[in-house]
Order: sequence, then C-alpha cells, then structure tokens
Amino acid sequence: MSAEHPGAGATETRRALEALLMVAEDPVDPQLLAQLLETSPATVESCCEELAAGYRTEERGFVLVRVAGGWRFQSDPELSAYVERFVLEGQTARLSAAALETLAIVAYRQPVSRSQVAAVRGVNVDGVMRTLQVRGYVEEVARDPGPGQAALFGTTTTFLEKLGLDSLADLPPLGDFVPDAATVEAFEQGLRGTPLPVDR
Amino acid sequence: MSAEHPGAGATETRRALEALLMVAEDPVDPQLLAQLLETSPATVESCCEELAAGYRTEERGFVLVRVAGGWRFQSDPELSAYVERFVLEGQTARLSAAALETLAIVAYRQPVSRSQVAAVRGVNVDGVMRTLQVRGYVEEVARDPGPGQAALFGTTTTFLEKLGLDSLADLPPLGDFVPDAATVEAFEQGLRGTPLPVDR
Amino acid sequence: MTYEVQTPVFEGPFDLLLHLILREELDLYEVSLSTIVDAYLAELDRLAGSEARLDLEVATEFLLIAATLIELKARRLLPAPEALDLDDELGLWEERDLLLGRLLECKTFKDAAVTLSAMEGVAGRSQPRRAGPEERFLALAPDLLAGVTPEALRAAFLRACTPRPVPRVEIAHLGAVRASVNDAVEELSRTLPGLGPTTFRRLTIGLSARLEVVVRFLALLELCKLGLVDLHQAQRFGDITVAWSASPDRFAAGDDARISVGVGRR
Repeated sequence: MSAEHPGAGATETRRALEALLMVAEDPVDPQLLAQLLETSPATVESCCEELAAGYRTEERGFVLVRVAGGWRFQSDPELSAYVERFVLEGQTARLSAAALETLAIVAYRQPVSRSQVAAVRGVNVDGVMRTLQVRGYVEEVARDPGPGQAALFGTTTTFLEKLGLDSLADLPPLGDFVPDAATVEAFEQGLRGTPLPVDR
Repeated sequence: MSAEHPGAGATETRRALEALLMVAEDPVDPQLLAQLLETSPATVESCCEELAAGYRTEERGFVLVRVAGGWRFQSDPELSAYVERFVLEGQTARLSAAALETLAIVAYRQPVSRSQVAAVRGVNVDGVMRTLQVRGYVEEVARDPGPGQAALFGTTTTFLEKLGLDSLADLPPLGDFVPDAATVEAFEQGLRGTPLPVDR
Repeated sequence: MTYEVQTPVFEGPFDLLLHLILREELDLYEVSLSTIVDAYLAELDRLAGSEARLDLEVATEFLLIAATLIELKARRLLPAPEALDLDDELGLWEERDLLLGRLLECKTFKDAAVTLSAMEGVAGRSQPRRAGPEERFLALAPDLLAGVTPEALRAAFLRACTPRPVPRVEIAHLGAVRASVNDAVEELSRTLPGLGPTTFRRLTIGLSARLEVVVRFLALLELCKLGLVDLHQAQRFGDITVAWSASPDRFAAGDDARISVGVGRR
C-alpha cells in the first residue's frame, strides 16, 4: 500500500487517519483531522476519499463515509442483516452496572451536568450518557446558567414508563442518605470540569 | 481481494466479520461470531487471523487483535502519538503503586477476600480495593462460603483488556517474580542473626 | 510509562522493611534498631504533618514489625538467660519464618505489579474501537431497562455515592502495647532521674512477658532519641548501661506530646 504513495509522509498520514477514525465514536471533522495530522483539510479530504475508494475496491465489510460533517467508519449497509442479528442476539440485554449507576445519578440529582455525573462516578461518562440519550432514558433539560453553560440532563417519560413509575416523586426515597463530603465535593468539582479517566 | 478466496462464501464471511467487528463495543467472542455467521468457531478464528495478518501487511493504521477472549479492532500502537492527541481520555491517571500491588495480588490469588489481600500487603486495602472496583479492574465474584461470608474479589474483563491479555492464563506465571535463591538466602541470613557488631 | 517507586513514602511496614533491606542492601541485623525506629517515627511524623490521615492499622503494623525485629535482634544482643526457654526459642523461630515468608511474598507481588504496569503501558498505546452500531440499529436492541426495578436504581445510586470506607480500626490486639510504651516512657522518665546509671538488665528484672521487655526497650529508644537518656554497651552481648542525661526540669518543662510515642499521636 505504501508504494502507492509518493513518500513516507503520505503513508504516515494515511495510517494516522485510519487509526484516528478507528477510535472515533462520532464522525470526525476534517478540520480537526487536519489539525491532528498537521496537514491541510484538503489533504485530509483527498486522503479519506482515496481510503474510502480503496475499501470499496477491496470489498471490505466496512465503509468510510462522509456523514454529518465528518468522516467515519461504519458497517457496509449490504451486511445490515448480520449487524441486525448481532444487535438483537449478541448484545447483553441489560444496562451495564456503570450505565445503571450513571442513570441513577441523573434520576436522583436532575438536572445535572455530564461533568457532575462524571465527578461523582470518578470516570468519564460521555459514552454512557450518549447511550442513555440514544435509548431515550435521559435528555437535555436545561442549560447551566453559569459561565460554561453546560447542558443539564434529566430523565425522560420513557424512563418513567420503563420503571413503572408515575412520576419522579415515586422514586424510592433515599432515606437517611447523606452524601459524604467527597461526593458533595465531586458535584461541585464537576462544575469546574476536571478531566477524568474514561469509563471503560 | 475476493480472488484470494476460493468462493463467495469465504468472502461473505470475511466481509461480515469486518462489519460486525466494526460495530462491536467490546471484544467479540468467536463463538458468538460463529453463531451469527453460521459457521464454525475454528473458521472464525482462522478468518480473523488472516484478516489481522492482512492488515499488518497492508500497513493499516488499525490492527485486529485477540484480547479478553474475543477479537477487536484497535489503533496501531505505533500511532499512539496521534491517537493520544485525539482521545483525551487516553491520558487516564495511572494506578498508584499501592493500587498496582493490590491488583497483582487479586490477579494471582483470585478469588480472594479483602482481608486476605490486606494480610499480604500488611496494610488496610479497603480504599485501594474500592478504587480498583470503581476503575473497573476488579469486581466481587463470589462470597466466601465460610461463616463471615466475606466478599471474594477477582479481576474483570476490563482488566484483561487494559493489560492486553486474552485470558488470565496469559498472565506471566507468578513464579517468575518469586525472589531468586540469592535474595531468599540474603533474607534468611539476615533473619538468622549471626552475632553482630553492637548496636549503637 | 515506567513504574516509579515512591520513596521514601512507605505504603506499610513491609515497604519500609524491603526498602531497608533491599535498597540499602543491608541484612536485617545490620540495620540498626535506631534506624528502624527513626524511620518508623519519621513515617508517623510525615503522616501527622501531611493531609493524609494517620492510619492506625498502618501505625500499629509498623510497631508490630519493629517490635518483632527488635525482639529478634535483642535476643542476640542480650545475654542468654541461664535457663533457655525452649518454647520461647521455638516461638521466635516461628515468628522469624513468618516474617521471612511475608517479606518474600510482598516482594513477589511488588515485582509482579511492576510487570503488570508495564503490560498496561504497552496495551495502552492502542485504543479500542467502541463506536457501537450505527444509530439506525439501536432501535432494534432489546429494552435495556428490562428487569430493572426502582429499588435497583436506588441501590445503584447509593453505590455510586458510597464514600470511601473508613479504615477499620482494630487496636484490640495492640492496645496493650500502645498504652504500655507510653506508660513505660512515663514511668522511666519518673524513675530514671533518681536512679543513677543502671543497666537494661536491671530495668527489666522481674518482667516475665517478652512483650514487656520489648516495650521497655522501645521506651528507652524513644527517650534516647529525645536525648533524655544515654545508652551504652561496652562490649558485644554486654550489659547495656542506661543513664538519665537530662536535667530533671527538662522533662518537666518538655512537651508531653513529644514524649509520648508516635502511635499515640494524632
């Protein structure tokens, strides 16, 4: 493959693009890719187009597409039948413990920002929050009036239905639960947006 | 590429594998892949190995690896410089020395109770164990059948993924770390207490 | 990505011992007792002076290890008793083997941890793909909240907010030692000034329990460290002479907190 490119620089760019797109969870803006690769957006675009064409020629099971303003890998639509079966049969049918804890924090502490949840959980929760949003269990309900204007999340009607609750007032009471100093601090710290390890 | 395969079936299997692995969130068990592709786990294994070798030959920016009992796509380690720039979460706080030592004890002694770990470390490990649980390295795997019914801990799939291990059997044998004869001798010599100069 | 050994911050008594034995490449008996006690007290000072809370378990474990070492060593330094107590002797060997076993075990896992950390460092150079199925497939997935009850949600919330467990304080088995060292320091501070030069043997006459002897030894070391007592041993296995070296009013004017032994400090 490297022989197709004039120099080592081009190969490196192509390889770095493949690496970045592989770990990305959302379409990646060519501008951002160009910045990361220290090259021009035009180079990124042409390189991505070349890659996409290559995958088509090689009849890969994945495709590289331009969608929602960026590039991303996805499964070849021709193979949807397999993916559908995988989603239906393969995935665990339950929320992970981590996801359930995240959902619980949103339920009991809403409206709450992503970084507040992350601070309490001690891990980055972006991926988990996205899953919860996609599943329609949580949604953005407001914006933090503070400087960052962080999105504040709350639970949805779907969430209440799934749990068989009429309203949030029917959530089991926490009783004499008093958050300890560390948790209180975590909520406060969350507003400052301290970077956290990613939840894995 | 399809010309390299004897028939359409093989190409279809390869393509479906690529599609499934692209949408997977965790390493995928070859058994599950075999089930979804209506083929044998052995075929899945050989096909994945072939794919992995192909990506290496083609100098792709991603690699296909066997980890935590399944196959998954990940970025080529050689491109970590680019990926780290992109995935901020990649710069997770590393485990402290105390946490690592505790983790090593759990890994090699599992299932193991907190107090058993504490006995080896010589210090209370409650805080460290909680950190390891929160970070997803260890989890409660059973209860001691004895009177106290102490929680017994073991390592998680996340642990295998973080260490790049396919299974616990791939851990380096603990025997590798047992102090060599000379060290043991030195310890023994020290404790035997041959007559010595007077302490000041 | 290298694993950094945090010295001289010790995680526990084994850390301290391993540090003393391995890094200094000293054998246990060449480590002077005062080094051990100094390191022990320094560790307690560090804990007291830092944000970190003094963990009583750590402190008592240090004391236990130090006492065992002192006892082992004292056995060699003190004149052999006329009638050798075989049970005591065997007990000592058992303790020694136990200590050796624990040190070796601790060293083993320390080394394993370094390797695990290196493996994690290597594996961490790759990032996994975790994008999941495209949005159009997500609607197909089964209900992720199936079987989740409101109570389970409550439990999950409490789990997420669980404070770090407060270290259990188990001092029952060491309470006597803790009190005794303080008591012994006080008692010796009262009696020594009026006693004139004496010997360790005389000071421990009538003490039957080994523990009491060790405690008295620790107390003397503490007083010595504070410069209140001079210890001298003319020859190997000879009597240790003990002499009060401070003026009587110095102790009276001294800071009680400084006099009390580390474990009691908070």
